Amino acid sequence: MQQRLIEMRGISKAYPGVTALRNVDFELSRGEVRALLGKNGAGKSTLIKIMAGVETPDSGDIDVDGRKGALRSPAEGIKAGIATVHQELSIIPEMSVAENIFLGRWPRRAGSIDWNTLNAEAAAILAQLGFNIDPRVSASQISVAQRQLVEIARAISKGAKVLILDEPTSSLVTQEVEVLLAVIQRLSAAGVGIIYISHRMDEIRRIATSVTVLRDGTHIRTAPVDEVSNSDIVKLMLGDATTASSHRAPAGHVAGKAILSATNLAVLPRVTSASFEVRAGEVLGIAGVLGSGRTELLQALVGLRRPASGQMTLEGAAYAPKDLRAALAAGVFMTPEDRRHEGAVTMLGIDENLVMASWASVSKFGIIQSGKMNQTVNQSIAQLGVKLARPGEALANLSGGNQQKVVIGKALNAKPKVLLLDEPTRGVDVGAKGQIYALMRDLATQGLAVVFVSGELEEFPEVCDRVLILRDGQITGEVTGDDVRTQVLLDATMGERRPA
Amino acid sequence: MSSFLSGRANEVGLVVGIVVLYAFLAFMAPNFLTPANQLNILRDAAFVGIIAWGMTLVLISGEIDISVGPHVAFAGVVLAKLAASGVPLPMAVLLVLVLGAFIGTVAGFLRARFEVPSFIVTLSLWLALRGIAQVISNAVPIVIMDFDFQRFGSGALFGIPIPAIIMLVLFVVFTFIATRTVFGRSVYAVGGNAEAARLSGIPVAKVRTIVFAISGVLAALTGILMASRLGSGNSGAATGLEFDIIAAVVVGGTSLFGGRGTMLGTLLGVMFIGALVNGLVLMGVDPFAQGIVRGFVILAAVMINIISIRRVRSR
Amino acid sequence: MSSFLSGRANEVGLVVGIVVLYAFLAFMAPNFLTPANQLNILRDAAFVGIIAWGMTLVLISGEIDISVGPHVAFAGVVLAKLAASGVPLPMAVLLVLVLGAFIGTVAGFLRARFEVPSFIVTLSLWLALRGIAQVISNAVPIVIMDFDFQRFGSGALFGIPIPAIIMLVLFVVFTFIATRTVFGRSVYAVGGNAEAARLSGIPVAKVRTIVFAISGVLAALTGILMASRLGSGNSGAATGLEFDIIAAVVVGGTSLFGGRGTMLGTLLGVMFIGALVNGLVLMGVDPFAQGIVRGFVILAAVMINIISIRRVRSR
Amino acid sequence: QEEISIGALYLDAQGFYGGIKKGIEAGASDENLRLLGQNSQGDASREAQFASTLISSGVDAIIMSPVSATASVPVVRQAFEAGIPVICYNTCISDEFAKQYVAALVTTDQYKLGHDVGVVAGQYFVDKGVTAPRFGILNCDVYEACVERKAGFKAAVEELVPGVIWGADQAGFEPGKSTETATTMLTGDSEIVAMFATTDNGTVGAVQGIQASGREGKVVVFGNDMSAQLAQYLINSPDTLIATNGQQPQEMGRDSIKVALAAVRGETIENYLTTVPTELFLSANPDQVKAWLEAHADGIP
Ligand SMILES: Nc1ncnc2c1ncn2[C@@H]1O[C@H](COP(=O)(O)OP(=O)(O)OP(=O)(O)O)[C@@H](O)[C@H]1O
Ligand SMILES: Nc1ncnc2c1ncn2[C@@H]1O[C@H](COP(=O)(O)OP(=O)(O)OP(=O)(O)O)[C@@H](O)[C@H]1O
Ligand SMILES: [Mg+2]
Ligand SMILES: [Mg+2]
Repeated sequence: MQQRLIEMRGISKAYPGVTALRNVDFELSRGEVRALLGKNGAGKSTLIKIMAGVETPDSGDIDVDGRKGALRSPAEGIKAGIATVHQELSIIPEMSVAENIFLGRWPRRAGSIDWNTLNAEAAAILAQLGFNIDPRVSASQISVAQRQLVEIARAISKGAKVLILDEPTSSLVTQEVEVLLAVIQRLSAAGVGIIYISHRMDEIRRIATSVTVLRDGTHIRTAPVDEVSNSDIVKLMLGDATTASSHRAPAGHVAGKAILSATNLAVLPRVTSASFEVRAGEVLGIAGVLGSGRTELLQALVGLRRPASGQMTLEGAAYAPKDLRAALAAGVFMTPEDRRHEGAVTMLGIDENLVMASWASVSKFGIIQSGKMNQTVNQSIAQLGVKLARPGEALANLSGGNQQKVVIGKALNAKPKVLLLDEPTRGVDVGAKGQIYALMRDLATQGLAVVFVSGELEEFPEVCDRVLILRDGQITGEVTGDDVRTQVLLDATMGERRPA
Repeated sequence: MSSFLSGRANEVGLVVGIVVLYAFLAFMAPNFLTPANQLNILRDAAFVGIIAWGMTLVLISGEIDISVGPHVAFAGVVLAKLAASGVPLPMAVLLVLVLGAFIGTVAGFLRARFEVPSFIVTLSLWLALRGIAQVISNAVPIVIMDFDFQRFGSGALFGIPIPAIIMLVLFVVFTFIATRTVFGRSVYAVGGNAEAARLSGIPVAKVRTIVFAISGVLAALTGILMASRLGSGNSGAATGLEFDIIAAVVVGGTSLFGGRGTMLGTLLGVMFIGALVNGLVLMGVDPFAQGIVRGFVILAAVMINIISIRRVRSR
Repeated sequence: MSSFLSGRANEVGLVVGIVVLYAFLAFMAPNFLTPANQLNILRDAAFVGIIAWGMTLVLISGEIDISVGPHVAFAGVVLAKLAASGVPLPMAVLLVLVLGAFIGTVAGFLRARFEVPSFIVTLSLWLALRGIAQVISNAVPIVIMDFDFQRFGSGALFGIPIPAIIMLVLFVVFTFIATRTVFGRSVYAVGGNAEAARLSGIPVAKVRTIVFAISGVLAALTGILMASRLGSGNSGAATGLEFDIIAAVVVGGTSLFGGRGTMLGTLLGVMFIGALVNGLVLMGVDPFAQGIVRGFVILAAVMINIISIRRVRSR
Repeated sequence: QEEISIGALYLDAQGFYGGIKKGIEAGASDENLRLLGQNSQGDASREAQFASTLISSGVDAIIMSPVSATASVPVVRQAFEAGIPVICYNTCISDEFAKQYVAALVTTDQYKLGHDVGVVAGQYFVDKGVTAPRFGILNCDVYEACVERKAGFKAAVEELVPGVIWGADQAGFEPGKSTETATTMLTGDSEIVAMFATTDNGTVGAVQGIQASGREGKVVVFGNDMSAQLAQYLINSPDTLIATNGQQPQEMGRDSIKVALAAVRGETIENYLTTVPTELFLSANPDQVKAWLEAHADGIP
């Protein structure tokens, strides 16, 4: 009994309009690695926020390591020995990496902050974790993935009894994930209780000792990990909803002719010379390790970055968009990887978000034609299968997966010939992922060229006809047909074995 | 119906606030409810309201424009100077409006292109425009010798003061702009999330520039009406007007952080503060104490607004 | 070395700006470089600088405080009133400082607890404090009959004006607070990303409240020095001071959006604007035109600052 | 019998209008009048707003110190057309319109206010045998009354000391700012031997500026207006502040109420113009200053 770190009974929590948790029980023991699963909006983040003192429950009892009563603030949670990596990045961009790691706990000597100790200890932690980041550099200078690593370092450095990781790997690729999983195993061996939220099933299989599945705010099942198969878990998560199996093109499908091509394209500093073509009617994957420059490459294709050199052609004609609007007019469009900050205006309505990139088609002389707009919006909602109360409600009310569908819908309404999707499935649950794959395939069948970037190599085999390997600033290879397999892609992106 | 009300918690709250205020003033301030006084409130409100429509857009887009007070004085002085140097009045009015749009455009351009915070850009204008007005006029009012023109600011049509008519017409126009035009919705998008707007192909820099241009035109228009009412261009006019306007817009529920606000809310905010200022005079409150009352009432109004919106949302 | 410089692009740019300004004024403004005039600049700078240290923290934390000008007037009037009603001066000074901290605390509390935007909270104070000062004093200066006390504001120690000494001592104190204390770093964290700060257990509401309390104490202190310098408490004092201060802090490189700023930058900003204002008077520039010059120089300074920081970063 | 209500507009919140307000309030309470006061804050547009509120609320008379001789004309006319008598005090709209729309004027001669102290200043340098004294001026030229004061002062000095040199002439009428400006002026121009300030705040600023720049005994001040603080200077720094010419705002306030009441009651106003005398205070005559201090123990001029 003294092994229990956390015990929660009958936890309920409602937000305006939604019940996030309904009478949930949860407990965690020392050394346990608990995978917390559920589709978008199931209540996973809410549950761990209550555990960490970030949110207060409407009802229910909490017992943290023998300490009774709900935690009333994050500070109390930290004091009680709970360290959390939250789903949303919580980095202070204007501060150094070292300061971020010790945020609010800066080492002091005689009442004044001891900068030497601060930097030294931060360097030690980063080195111990095997993260190659300079502790003195400003957090605004490092990449999104490195920021994620800094947050992990922050949580681990607290030496907590309970470590909560809410989708820590959603912006990481394989190498870093390996490092993190190793650290988790080490900590659990040392008796730390760990809660791990992820939509990546293979990670869970590798480290979790037990799983808890939530659905629509209710506790569905908790079991040792060996007792449930992957398909069991998916069924528990989705309930009645089913996932289609594969979204690959049917055998014999032939992609159309090249629509967009690039020759020796340089997008500095990461991409030095990339040559490739995108064909109508195909789903083309671009695989590469963290920071290989996939995002930059896509940005160059839509005029958000100016290539330093190289040529592009679109439908045979020279193509050099001076900005996003020019690319949009030419028929090339992309959805950004950071949905919350770049993808959508969440305080506006779903309807407006859907037509935001195509106002011209639903207005005349700058005046909105509400009939046309409603028609477009309703069509999109039907096509994407967005679940909503009414089209006018704020996008913020939707779950992550549904928000992502709206972002894609916005791009589609701009009627592009080439659609670039940068990490469209990041942080999206299995069910929604399947729907997004299906949508991609559907679009390709209609003749669009779909370019799909993901940090999760497992995703490519689900939907891609062809995958380009971006490595060392160049397209070093191409994988097609049945060769599109995770292991092949892993080898190719890491460089052990080059495909022909 | 209840969802209609909850979607408009802000406006409903304001209407209740105005009703309470009217009841109080009807009781406490002699002659408050007379038609003459109500029309007078409406006329005064116009000098806040017209610019407030533009300010609502400015705040929704996530910016601020504190230059409007001096801009009003500047526009009046330039108009009077032009008229005094023989430019026909209609022509001078047109020139001042164009100049106002131009100044706003420059401010918006500096914000949009060089990312100078709009508070700083408009603070510079705040200093410069008043200074230019003083230099042009030597701080002495420049008389406009045209009695027809004076009717603009102080006359009435069908009994309703002309500035109030202009304000109400513009209210309709701006409500339309804010809710039914691509530009208007783009303002909300830019204020709600500028990066997402940019990546959706919305011309963010252009939207920002236009928002300031509108604010400039409206300040110039108010300056013209003010000059008409005073019969002269006055470099000392409209001191502190920028704060009256921002206060009215924020009391009306527009967010200072962008993305949220309605013209109706602003109209109610303008009427609320207009009635309050008028009532304080009629009640004979010590003029020095009126600042105190206004400070507290604005704070209370915004606080109640924030709290009530939160309440309704959490239901 | 080059990384040292690039980390301080802002401060280096300002030093260059000040050198250029000094060279220009030394040439154009008679007696600008005399020690007497330089000490005079320093004294005047104190009335901006002391509050500017607090304002730097306020802006870094992502807030704004426009109530400081009226607060200075208010503090002076309260001090004079207390002294006139027989409270011993040292006691009165202490009371005014405590009152200043209290007013700031209330403002900070309203911001932190009820999420009223700080612009609105301090706008209300801006209206109310000046009004209270006028009511207390009937808008008539209240004389402080104590010639020792007057030395505070106008006297000197080792030839250096006492307000300047206070300013410089506080500069050291605030530099320490901003760079070496948990509170100071928490201010940066809150301004950089308030949610992240909260999740890390930083008491965000407390930090915000303290920041405003500091601003209040410093405004009260400046009000005391002002009363000492004027020999009276004056409800009309320090009009527009809030904008002078915010301009100096922003010229000094502090971001209006929070998270970024240094005390050294603010010191340089204060000196830059102080020298400019002094030089304009010495050059005999038309007082009406001084607003124009100040507007343009502030805009130019901030623009150059923004552009140069961007240049250095993108290298 | 219905209560008589009077609207009063104060030009701004400088000390002088504090005195006016006290006089008006005292006069109103003596006569049991209902008083609706407003502060125009030196802004013609605010004044127009407040005045029309008073007009539409149907006050029986308006006592005002118009912000501007020209810009205030429309509201005065508006009141006139509404049948509400307007009484100007201190300042007024320009003569041609005042004759038409204003019932009475209670004022001090602004030109004389400057001129009287200018005579003292001229005589001071004649006595000292200084033929070309250099003056610094702290003006309040944004107000038209101040322009007249300055003109009166200059004319008087120039008549007595034709060689006078007018040096720096800067705005200095806000407390604090005027001290800064005066100090800068004095450190920047060591030739200045005298300062003239057109307001009480400016005069305080000039004296403080002399102390701050260490020019005591080398520079003298001639001021306008009277206040408790200026009285202190006249007594304690008689070699710095030589003279100031004060108005009598409380008198003016009371007189305005009297005239307004007469207008409301339909009595014929015999004199359109009531001139409230000015009172010249010299540091050479401390008894007069002390008497003033006793009579104004609350500090309100
Ligand atoms: N602050 C909030 N305000 C309103 N609703 C919220 C808030 N936070 C969460 N919700 C809602 O509560 C429900 C549960 O959300 P939660 O974030 O816990 O889901 P999740 O399982 O973490 O999903 P994901 O996999 O997308 O992260 C969702 O419907 C969500 O929209
Ligand atoms: N210091 C930085 N300043 C500005 N943008 C940055 C910075 N670091 C990263 N980015 C941008 O943020 C995005 C994500 O960066 P990250 O390093 O996570 O790349 P990624 O998406 O994982 O890999 P890839 O570049 O292969 O897409 C990219 O658009 C990148 O250019
Ligand atoms: Mg979550
Ligand atoms: Mg990327």
